[in-house]
Amino acid sequence: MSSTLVPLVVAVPLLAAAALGALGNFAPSRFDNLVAIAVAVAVTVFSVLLIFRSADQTIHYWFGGWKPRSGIAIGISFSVDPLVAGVAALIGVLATAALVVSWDYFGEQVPQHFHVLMLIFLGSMTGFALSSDLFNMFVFFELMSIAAFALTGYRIEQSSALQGAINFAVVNSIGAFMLLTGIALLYGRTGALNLAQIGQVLSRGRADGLVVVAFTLVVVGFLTKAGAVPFHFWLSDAYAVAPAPVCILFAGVMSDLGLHATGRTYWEGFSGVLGADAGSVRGVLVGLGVGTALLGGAMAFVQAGLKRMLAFVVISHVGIFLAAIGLLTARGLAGATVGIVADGLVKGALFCAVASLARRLGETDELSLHGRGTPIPITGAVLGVGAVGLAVVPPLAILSGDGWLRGLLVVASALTGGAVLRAAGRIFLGLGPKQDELLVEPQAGAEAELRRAPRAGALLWLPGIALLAAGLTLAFTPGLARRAVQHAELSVDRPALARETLHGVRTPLPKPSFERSPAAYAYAGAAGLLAVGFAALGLYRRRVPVLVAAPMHRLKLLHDGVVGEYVTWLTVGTAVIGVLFAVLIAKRP
Amino acid sequence: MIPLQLVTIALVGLGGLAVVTSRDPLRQTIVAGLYGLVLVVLFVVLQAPDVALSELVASTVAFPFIVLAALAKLRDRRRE
Amino acid sequence: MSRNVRLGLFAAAGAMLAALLVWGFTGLPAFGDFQGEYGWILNDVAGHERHVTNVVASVVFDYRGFDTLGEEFILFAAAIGVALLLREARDDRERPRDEVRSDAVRAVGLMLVGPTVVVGLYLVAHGYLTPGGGFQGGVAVAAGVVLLYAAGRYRAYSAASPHGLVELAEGAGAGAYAAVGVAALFAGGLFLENVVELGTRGTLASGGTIPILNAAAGLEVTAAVVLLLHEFLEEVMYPA
Amino acid sequence: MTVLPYLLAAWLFLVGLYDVVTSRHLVHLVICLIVMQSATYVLLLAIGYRSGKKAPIFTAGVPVKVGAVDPVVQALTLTDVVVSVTGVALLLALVVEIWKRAGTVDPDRLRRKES
Repeated sequence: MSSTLVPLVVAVPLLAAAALGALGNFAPSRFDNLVAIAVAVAVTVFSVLLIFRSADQTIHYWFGGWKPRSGIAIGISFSVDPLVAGVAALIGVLATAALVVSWDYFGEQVPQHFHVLMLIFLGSMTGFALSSDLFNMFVFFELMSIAAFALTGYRIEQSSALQGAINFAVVNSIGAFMLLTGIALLYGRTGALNLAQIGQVLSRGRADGLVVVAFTLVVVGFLTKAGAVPFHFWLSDAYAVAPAPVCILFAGVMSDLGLHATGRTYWEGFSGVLGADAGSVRGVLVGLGVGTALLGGAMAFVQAGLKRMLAFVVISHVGIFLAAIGLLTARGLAGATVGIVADGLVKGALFCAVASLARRLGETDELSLHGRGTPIPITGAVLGVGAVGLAVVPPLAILSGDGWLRGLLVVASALTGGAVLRAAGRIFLGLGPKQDELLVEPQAGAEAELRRAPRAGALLWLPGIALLAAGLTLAFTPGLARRAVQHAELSVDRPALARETLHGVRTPLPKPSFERSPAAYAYAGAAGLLAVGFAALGLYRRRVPVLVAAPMHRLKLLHDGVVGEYVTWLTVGTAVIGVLFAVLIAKRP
Repeated sequence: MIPLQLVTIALVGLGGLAVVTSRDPLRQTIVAGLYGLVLVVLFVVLQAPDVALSELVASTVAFPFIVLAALAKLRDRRRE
Repeated sequence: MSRNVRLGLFAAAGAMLAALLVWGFTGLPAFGDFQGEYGWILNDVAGHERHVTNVVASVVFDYRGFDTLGEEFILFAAAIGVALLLREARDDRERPRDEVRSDAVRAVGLMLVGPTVVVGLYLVAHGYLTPGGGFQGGVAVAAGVVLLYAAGRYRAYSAASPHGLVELAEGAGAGAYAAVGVAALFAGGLFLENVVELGTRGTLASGGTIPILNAAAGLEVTAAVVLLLHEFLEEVMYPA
Repeated sequence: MTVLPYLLAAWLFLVGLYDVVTSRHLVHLVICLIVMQSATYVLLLAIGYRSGKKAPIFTAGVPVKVGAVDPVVQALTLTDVVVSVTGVALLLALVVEIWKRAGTVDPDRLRRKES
């Protein structure tokens, strides 16, 4: 049966984690790392197979064989279509890369616990991506969190790592409480936990207070994981301190899973009842996305520490794809999903380059590494090409939207690409000055992490090249967008989806109707050029105008690591989003 | 709603407030333990004996043990 | 941001959030009036479909058994994560001796060890018949092990919780749960589908895979909690 | 009156949140998180309650048809309790470690140095 692969993408990593946890004490050294790599490869292969096996029909897998009874779900299901399976494949690929890199990255003996947690993290992410049961998503959300908190704090000898992990844990826990509160409200209203069924029951009623508040809480929960502004503060602290191989997974896909879940929840659960208010929802989500994209881009541009810079790159790109999903169209969703996969590969490649830098040169600070990158030219090439990729991949993936919106997103992605390009130029070509008062330097010792290795093995740079090549290829593959839109059109057809999930009535795949317009290439080209311009500006400008410097200074001060303030911003964000929805939706007669 | 439910709800509300407003962690641990017990009663009243048992072992065994161990560790350094 | 600004900001946002929550919560069905179909159906069918008397257990270990797989791994990951974070070279330092405490405390503590473990095991064993189950019982058994410490018998405690063995048990518990799911695949069913005889309702042998999963969960919880408590205990026993 | 248990959940959530924001001690902060999480237990169980109905445990011989409170929310809450215990354990392990490195557990004094 072809669908047997569906539970395996979760069960295999979890089983392997349990076996390693039980027997790892008795295994030869490095055995744990080998097993972990093998499992990650297996998950990748299964997911890629699922892309093809679900190409004609979405697979609905009911755990325990508890299929719906007269249209009422009594068990938990996974729904797999090519878009979802693609995200699962991204998780598998990045996990493989992360585990390969960690072979040479850690100078010391790595406790087997590390690999056990990486496997659990892998299984929890695939489970979260595939699940179509809201509470089951919460369970995997928490499993993902628990593994991620511990992995973030891996370097217990650095207080910044522990601080980052605590901020991550506190903010994400509160996000999870919000999510669960939203789920409870929905259960109270609909008596259901299956997303399709929630959507079915909700669409019979009207958008009252409960619906608005539940939607707000669920979206805030997911966006906290994604790191959208103003829920992003924990992210830049955590990603800057987690070991670089872990960051490959964090930056490449964990954040984007929050977006994926937001899209899925809206379309399957709320698009019926909020259908008449789609304009309001669109306004709020796109606004949030654009704000996140620009703020993340600006903050990335003023970092000297590469890991923190890439953390803000992640935030910025989360904003870009949130805006695409927020368009609430099949094209927006398809573009965001393809973009998340291609862009995730590029971000993963950049963290591979950071791992190589850290291992060979002992630090990842752009200013103090000025001109010192010459011994590792391949890493420099990955960083440079990856930087251009950061600029061009998102505009290529955005398939629709007004000119002004796409323009703003081009500026954001060019800012992120320009920041990394500037760093690559400074480190590997020795361009520009060694000092820059605009840049935030990392805390002393925060990123000086490892005993420097005199000669790094190919395992440090090969995964980076592979990820980068895969990411750019996907972004430029012409037919991909068309196929993605075709499947997305099914994902946004809520009634058909509900019939299929709950009653087993199949819906034929719509005919392909979309071709990527040349405009996307024009936007991407503009973003690439603009990125080079930003990089040159960053390297050679004389001084910063006060109009830029003053607000940037204020902005930097907000990211001060105090968890009480982060939770305050979380509260503010929730309240503002909720009140906006309330005002926009309740005022409608 | 029966009076027993009203009383336990009021107690849980006050208990939660008492826990968060206890600023001394050691004292707070004890208050939190008591709060857990009030929650157990509420869960029994809401006909959830399984959850009540869970909350009982969590709030009388797991939480106090871990929190007290952590506090002991924190104190232990301060003396040096 | 100064504390005053933070408080002001939070006061405003918190008030809005409070209003939102109240607005949302008042949309719920009146307390005591819930009519959700999911629960109705399960209360109706669990007894004869699953041959269990505790419907909650049938939800936990069967209808929504996949959630519980995740839950077991949350515990597993937390125990592993705490061990990772609290790792330090403790082995080369002197092992602490038993701390002498009042005889009364010791006596009471030791007297409680047996009953606690027995109660815990009972809870695990009967979880799908009466209230209780893997988690509640597992924590109680773990508490029994840790009581040995409270009674001042650090040596007896370390003997009862040899580290490698507990890790083995923990992995085995979580692994067994997942393995039951995979075994169903080999038997031609769906993941975690019941492929075992259901047995007579109300007896210990009833419920098909439910008792097996319950036992796996009990093992997992006991080992994970012992491991968690152990790590914290070691922190206290070895002054930094 | 019929929303009182739900309001209790909102109350617990908000007082917990307030004290997380203002906390000066990480152990205190973690205990506030426990209170916040208990709000979700209360909410779930209150939603699933049915007046006059018993727990969903039908010991042998008792007819099933008498009805019971919702079993699903109870299963969800069980998971929630486990999540709470594990989260607290992990957070406190981090707190213990940060105490060893930074010598303080006051979140306001754990400010990032460069800003």
